[in-house]
Order: sequence, then C-alpha cells, then structure tokens
Amino acid sequence: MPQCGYCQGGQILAAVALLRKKPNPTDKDIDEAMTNICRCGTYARIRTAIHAAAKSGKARA
Amino acid sequence: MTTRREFLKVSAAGGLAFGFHLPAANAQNVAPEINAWVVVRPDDTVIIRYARSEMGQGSMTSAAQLVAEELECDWTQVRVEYADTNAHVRRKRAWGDMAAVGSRTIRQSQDYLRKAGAGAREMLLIAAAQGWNAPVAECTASNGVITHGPSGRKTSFGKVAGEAAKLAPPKEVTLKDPKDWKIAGKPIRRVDIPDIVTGRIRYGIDAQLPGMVYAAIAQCPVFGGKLKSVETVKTERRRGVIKVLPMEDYVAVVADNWWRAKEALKELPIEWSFSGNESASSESILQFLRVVVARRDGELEQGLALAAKVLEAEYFTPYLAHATLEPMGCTAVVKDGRVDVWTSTQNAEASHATAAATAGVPLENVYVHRVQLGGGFGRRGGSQDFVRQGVQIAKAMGSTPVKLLWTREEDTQHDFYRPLSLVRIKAGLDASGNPVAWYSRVSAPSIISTLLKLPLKEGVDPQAVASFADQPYAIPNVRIEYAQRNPHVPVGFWRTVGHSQNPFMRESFVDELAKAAGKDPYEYRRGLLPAATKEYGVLEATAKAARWAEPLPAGVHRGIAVTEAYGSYVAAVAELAVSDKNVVDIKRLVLGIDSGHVVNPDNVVAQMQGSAVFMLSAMFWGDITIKDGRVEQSNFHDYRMMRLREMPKVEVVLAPSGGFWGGIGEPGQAAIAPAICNALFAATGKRVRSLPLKSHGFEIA
Amino acid sequence: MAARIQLPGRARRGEVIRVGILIQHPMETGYRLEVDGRKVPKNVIRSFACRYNGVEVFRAEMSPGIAANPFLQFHAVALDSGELEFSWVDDAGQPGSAREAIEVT
Amino acid sequence: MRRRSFLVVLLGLAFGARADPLLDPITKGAPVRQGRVKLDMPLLADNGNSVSMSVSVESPMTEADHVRAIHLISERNPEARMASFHLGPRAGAAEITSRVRLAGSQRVVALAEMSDGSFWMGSASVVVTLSACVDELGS
Repeated sequence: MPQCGYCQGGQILAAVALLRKKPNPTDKDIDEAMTNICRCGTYARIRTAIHAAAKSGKARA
Repeated sequence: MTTRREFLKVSAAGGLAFGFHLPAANAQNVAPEINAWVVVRPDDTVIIRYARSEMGQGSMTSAAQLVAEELECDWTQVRVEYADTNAHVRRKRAWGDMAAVGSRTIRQSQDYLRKAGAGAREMLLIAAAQGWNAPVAECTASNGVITHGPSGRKTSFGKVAGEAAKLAPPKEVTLKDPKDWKIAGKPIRRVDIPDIVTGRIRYGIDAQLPGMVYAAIAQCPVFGGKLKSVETVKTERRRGVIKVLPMEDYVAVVADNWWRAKEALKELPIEWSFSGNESASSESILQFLRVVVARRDGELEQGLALAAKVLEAEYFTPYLAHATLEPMGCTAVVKDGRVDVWTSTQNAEASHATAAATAGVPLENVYVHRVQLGGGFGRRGGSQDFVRQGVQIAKAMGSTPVKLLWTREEDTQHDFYRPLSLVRIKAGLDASGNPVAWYSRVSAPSIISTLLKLPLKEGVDPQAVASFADQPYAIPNVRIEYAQRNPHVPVGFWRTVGHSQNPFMRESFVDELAKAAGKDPYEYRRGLLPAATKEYGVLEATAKAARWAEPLPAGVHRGIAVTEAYGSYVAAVAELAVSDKNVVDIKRLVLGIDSGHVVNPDNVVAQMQGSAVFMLSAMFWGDITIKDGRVEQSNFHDYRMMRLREMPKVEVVLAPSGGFWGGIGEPGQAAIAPAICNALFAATGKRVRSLPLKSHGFEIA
Repeated sequence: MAARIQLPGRARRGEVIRVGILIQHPMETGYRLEVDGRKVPKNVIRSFACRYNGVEVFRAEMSPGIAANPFLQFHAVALDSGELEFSWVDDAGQPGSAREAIEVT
Repeated sequence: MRRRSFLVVLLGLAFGARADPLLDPITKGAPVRQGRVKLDMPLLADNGNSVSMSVSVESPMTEADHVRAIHLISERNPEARMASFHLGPRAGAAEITSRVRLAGSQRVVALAEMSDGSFWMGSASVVVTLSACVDELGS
C-alpha cells in the first residue's frame, strides 16, 4: 500500500519482474530483488503485496 | 526490464493533454455547491474538497472522512478534489489554511470540516422537507438518502442539491459523538491509491505543456554566496541550448530537453563571490557551538550540591537532508499578466503568494495547479525557493512554459537542513536515585529566526528546546537554556523537527539516570511520570504490548523511550542483538501512539511504519557534513537510505485515549532513536551520545 | 546612505504631486545574530522629514516595522519652484539627506 | 488580557467607545470611529519581511479640515507602533505608500488623527504564508 506513491511505478515493475522469474518468492528472494528506495518507508506493505500477488497465482501488474 | 523513465515517457508522450490542459474549465461552478467543502452532483456524486497537500500522509482521505461522516453521505459516491487556489484568493480564503505542515492538517481543521459536513446535511434535509412540505424534523439523512419518517418517502442528495445550494447555511450545528462514527475512525482505503498504482497520478515533475522548454540550475555551492560572472556564449551554442540565464544567486540553462540543460550546466564556467563562509567546516561549526555549551552557570550548581550523585553528558545530532524522492522543481508559464504554476508544494497558498510576488502580478492572476507530492517532509512547506526560481525563469522566457527541475545533487546540496544541535545535560540524583535537579543547555541554529525571520520570545526557539522545556517527569528544579548559534548553513523544518533529535538526547540521558539509580528503565520512568499524564498511559500500553517484563532470548536486549510530540504521545520499545562486529540485528520495534482521536487507523499504522524507516535511515547513516563551506554529500550513494531487506518487524499499538486531537505525520519518529540507542547500551554497555550510529562503527543487519 | 527620489520635474501651481523616496538602510530589528553569535544591535531610521522650500510638508517616525531599504511615497502641493529637501537620522545617530529641484509654472 | 485579545475585542465592538491600551497612548481615550480610512495590504504575503502597504484617508486637506497624522499599529509585531506619518494642508492628499514588516499573519490598524481632534480607523488582515512545522507558532 503506497504512501506518496512516487516510487510505486518502479516498485511494481521490479515486483512483476521478480514474480515472472520466481512465481513463489521467499522473503530472501524479495530482499534481494526489491532494492528500489521508498522514502516513505512502505517496505513492509510491499513485501505483503508481493506475497499476496504470488498467492493469487497470476503475476498481475 | 523497462526502466521507470521509459515507462513514464511512453505513457506521458501518449497522453499529452491528459490532465494537464492549460486552465481546466473551472469545475467548481458546474455542480451545485452546498458550501465551500461540499458539492453534490445530480447523479448523487459527492465532491468533497481538500485544501491542503497530499504527500503520502493520507490526510486527503482522512479529511474527507470527517466531512462525509457528518454529511451522512454514501462514501462510495465520494470524490475528493483539491480546492483551487485562485478561487481561494477570490473568495477571501474560503478554504482557510492550505498548509500541510506540523502534523496539523487534521487536528487544525477537524472542527470546521465536520461542521461543513453537518451544515451541508442540514441544508439538504431542509431542501427535501420543503419539497415534501413536511417538517424537517421528520426527515433523516443516511448514506446519501433522505427519508421522511411518517410517509416513508425517500429522495437522494443529488435530487435536492440544486435547492439546498440556494439555502442559507445553518448558524449552529451539533457534531456527532466519535463513538457513533461510521466513516471517520474506519480504516478506509486511501482515495489516491487507485491513481497511484495505475500510474494516472500526477506529480509536479510530470507536468507536460505544449511548447514547454526545460531548465536546470546551479546555485552557489557555498551558502549565502552570489553570482559574480558567467560566460554564456560558448554554452548557448551547444545543441538544444536555448538560453543561459544569470540570476542573483543561481544560473539557469534553458534547453529543448532537460538532459541537455543539465549537461550544458556542467561545462558552464561560473564564478561565484563567496561571502566569507567558504572556509567553514563541520569541525569549525561544532567548535563554534561547543564554546557556548561549555559555559558554566552558577544558579543551578547549588541545586546540584545537595544531590547524592551528579551525572553530566554532551549529546550531538547532525545536519540532515530531506531527500524527498521527487527532487525540487516547478513548471511555470507567465503570459499576458497571468501566471500558471505546477509544482509539488506543501502549501499551495504559499506557492500562490510567491508566484504572484515573483512575477509582480496581482494574486487574482495566479493559478496554482494541484498535484501530488513525491514526498514533502517539511522541505516543501517552510520555503518556496523552487517556485521563486521557476517563475523567475518563466518570466525571463517570455510566454514559453518552462519546467525547472533540480538534479539530485542540487537537491541534496541546497536543502534547508534539519539543524544540528549540541546539548550539555546535567542532573543530580538523591540517595534513592530520583533526580532532584535537571539542567540542559542547548546550542543550535534557530529555524524560526533564520528561515521565518520571526523574533523569539525571551530569545528561546521553542523547537530547539522542544521536549526539554516541556519534559513530563516530576523533577523539582529544571533549567533549560538556549544559546542561539546560526552557522551559514540554511536550516528548515525536517519531519518531526526538534522532536526528531531532542527526545533522543533526553530519553537517552533518562536511561543513564536509571542505570545510575540501578533501576529498570521502564519502572524508573513510571516512577517519575505522574500517573495522570498521557505519557504514562502510552508508555504502559507500549511496554505491555512489547511484553517488557518477559525474559528475552540470549543476546537480545531491550530499550524504551516515551515523549510527547505534535499533540500526540508516543512510546517505543526496541529489541535487538549486536554481533561482535557491531552489526545490529533489530528483532522487533514496538511503537505506541496516543493521538486522542484516530480518523483512519490503517493510515496511522502506515505513518508509524514509515516513521521507523525514516528515523532508522537517519540514525544509522544520516550525516550532512560541511567542507570548504559547502555540503559534501550529493546523492544516495553517500546519503544512504534504508532498503527493503533492512526493514525490521514493526508492531504498532494504537492507544487513543480520546478527548483531544494529536498529530500523526511526525510524532511517530520521536521515540525511536532513544529506544534503539538504549537497547544498544543494554547490549554493548556503550552509551551512544551522538548520531549517526555509523560513526560509532554500528551497521544494520 | 544613498537614496533614490521620484518627483515630477515640473508641475502646475496648486497641483498635488506624488513624492517617492527609497533609502538604503538595513533597518536592523535587533533580533538578528551575526554568524559568530553576536547580536546585531537594533538600528532603524527613527525620523524622516521632507521640507519644500524650507517648510515641512511630511514627517515620519519609523520602527523595525518598516521594511529594510525603506520606501516612502507621499504627496505635496506644488506652490512655487524651488527645492524639496529630505533629511533623516537613524538610531546610531547617522544622518542622511537628499535634495531635488522642482519647477512650478 | 494579553494585548492581542484587547485589539480583537476592540475590533469586535462597534469600534467606538471602548478604550484600548494599544490605541490609548495615541487617542488618550478619545472615541475611534470606523471609516474614512482605507488600508490596502495584500491578502497573502509570501514572507513577512517586505509587505506592500498603502493607506488613504478621505479629507479635503484644507487648513480647516485636514489629516494631522496617520499611525500604523501591528497586532503581533514586538513593537506595536509600526510608523507614524505627520501631514498637514501642505500635503494636499492624505495618501501614503510604503513597505512593512509583519511578524507572522496578523491584522494591521491604520489610525487617522484629524485636525478637529477626531480619530478614524481602517484595518487589513494579512496572512503570511510561511508555513511553519511547529505548534507553538499557531500562525
């Protein structure tokens, strides 16, 4: 769940790329792939969103 | 993988006119306006206006929740629109304060927002009652539908809006008791998120105008310097370069695309005249503050004489940059005496006034187009330098629209920094370890006198002594002194301002007193806090949630801190382990907040989590250093930000005690640094008295 | 202390003319600190007067409430050719003066 | 009561009878009537260091009936008396323009003293849009 949203474009691109490579990423996979800076500090929710997207099967953008 | 820049360029080029056509038809007078805050369309769409700025703090949604709650409308029909600054000026500031600063957006406007919702509801009820010529007392509104009890007749807000808009607003309205809230107080999803995740949202940097040119600027690297000379001929011949504009304290290069402007700027031979500060350095500035802090004072010394034990320490916190992810910028066009501005600002009214003053046009000729902010954190509220520059350049370019965009380097090296602060603290304990006297002498720059140029009451800057002067502990005689020292480095409001540094010093020193008294840091604080204080309440709630008393696994240690900030009360418990190579593994961070009322609980949790990342980045690596009068750091390689892999587990405890309205955006940071540093002491026996932690060899796991 | 004056060079007898003057002066409030922490003492232009052929037509007492480089614009009745004389003094006792001729037909 | 609330009380009344410590030193308790004085200041000022101000008083400016003085009074500046301008029939028009300093958003009062000893006033409210991330200011 973004806050200011300025980094979300990049975060979503990176997440989609990760999910295409690893449809069921572990926390460690997420740590390594998601290096974009988020100044508002929404990292916890980005991680939750990636797990949710993985669980829903389709790596929808 | 398409990079973000291409992703945006594609969508931007495709939809040139989307959302950024010049003066949007003034939608304000299309649908009937019940009052300045509420417009109801015939199709039952409810437009709630938002006057301040949305930079991720979520107030655009929570402000609308307050209006909708009293309006009794259907939230799914609500659209939030910005109040237009031009209409604002023409209607004698109909929307009041437009600043989103000081965590004040909600608590300063909650009363008039709720009254606006209630007033609009009354007018809609009266209009419906008149339509049925039934007594209004027999009519009720709920979820956007008005029902006439006795006859069961129903109508919708949209149908009666036209009539309602003609009525006089009611003199008195009664507000609901927060316990009956249905919309406010609920974790409603933020209204701007769909636009964010689909890329429709627009920031200042995204402004696109037909025929627009681009400007990059270089400001004097040594603060306070002025432009001496610049050779423009060679640069103006470069491909794409349109003009080089020498201004009083900066040089702008204008080109047909921003990359060319920026590259041309690098080769531009500029000569600056420094005003004597070019030899200043972090060391000289620290020494300059220390001279004052060390001065001995008589009066409190006697107070300490009867103390069984006296402790003294010196604490230091450095300059910090805002580093908003969206760099400073402003797009402007000055044409036929009219000024249009697109910029990410925390105060559209301030941008409006600055644009008018810079262009020399009446306030009625300025239009500030509202956009989302790619982060504000105080940089975009207290100063409008980027608007002054944008409008100056636009004015110099005739009627051509110009997009000014700062480079990351410019943004990092020409910020209004969080002031550094050097504090000497001294306290005397009685035989049982309780403090009998507390003395703090603060030496720091004053934002209020240098940036705002306001006089200080009795020469004391309230921000510089924040949390010292108003500390809640029952300590007999307390003396706080402020020695104002303003080095040449500009200072401004950085998220949480004085409460981002002083609680670190105060709560670390209280921890030192607890250690000297041989008492548990949590129990020691409970003993010193009057039971009725809000600090006591939030401290207890947080400690309980963190299960403070339970034993920890081997090698894991705890720290605790509590403070007031921005009208709210926050506490933090940190659990961490430190390896022998000083690598800090934060196991858990429990953050408690009592903000009185809560308008959107999920948003408060998000702000607390965000505050953790913001403060941990600052306290581990944040350090703006000065050499030869200028800032050494320039980009994210040497001004490091926490990454996703480093974010610890953050648990948030909402403990609203009701009865007051506290801020949300800034208090979250206040107790984190002391809690972490107190845990570091518990783990390593090493007391951290200056930040950042990296200068003590600590790294984060 | 330099000053710039705005005055119509010629005027008709009895015409009410607009007189403007901009004086270079920091108008120190007394709150500002030097970089080394010393307080910059308060120093404002306390009193200002304009005499038209020796007769006072306008006088001002000012405080730090007047902005730096004070700008004053007032009016005077054009009676006969001659000279407008401006004089002022600041808290530090520093005097200032300027004069401008005027032709009245 | 603090000075600010005094002035606010005064402005809230019919501007006539009540004495007010801020205006008293000038009016010596004489009634102050609203009207004849127009104080023009911008609704918004981007900073308080230099705010345009022009004041004009309706008056024939004759020997018998003219404006003797115009006083500018600030509600929040440390020195309430911002300036006093002294005129006379030789001024020909009671109209003065200058630039003032405002310590934060506030109301400014222009108090005119007539040759017959009567006092008239006008006022303007200016918002200084420098937004401060602090509570204490409350500006």
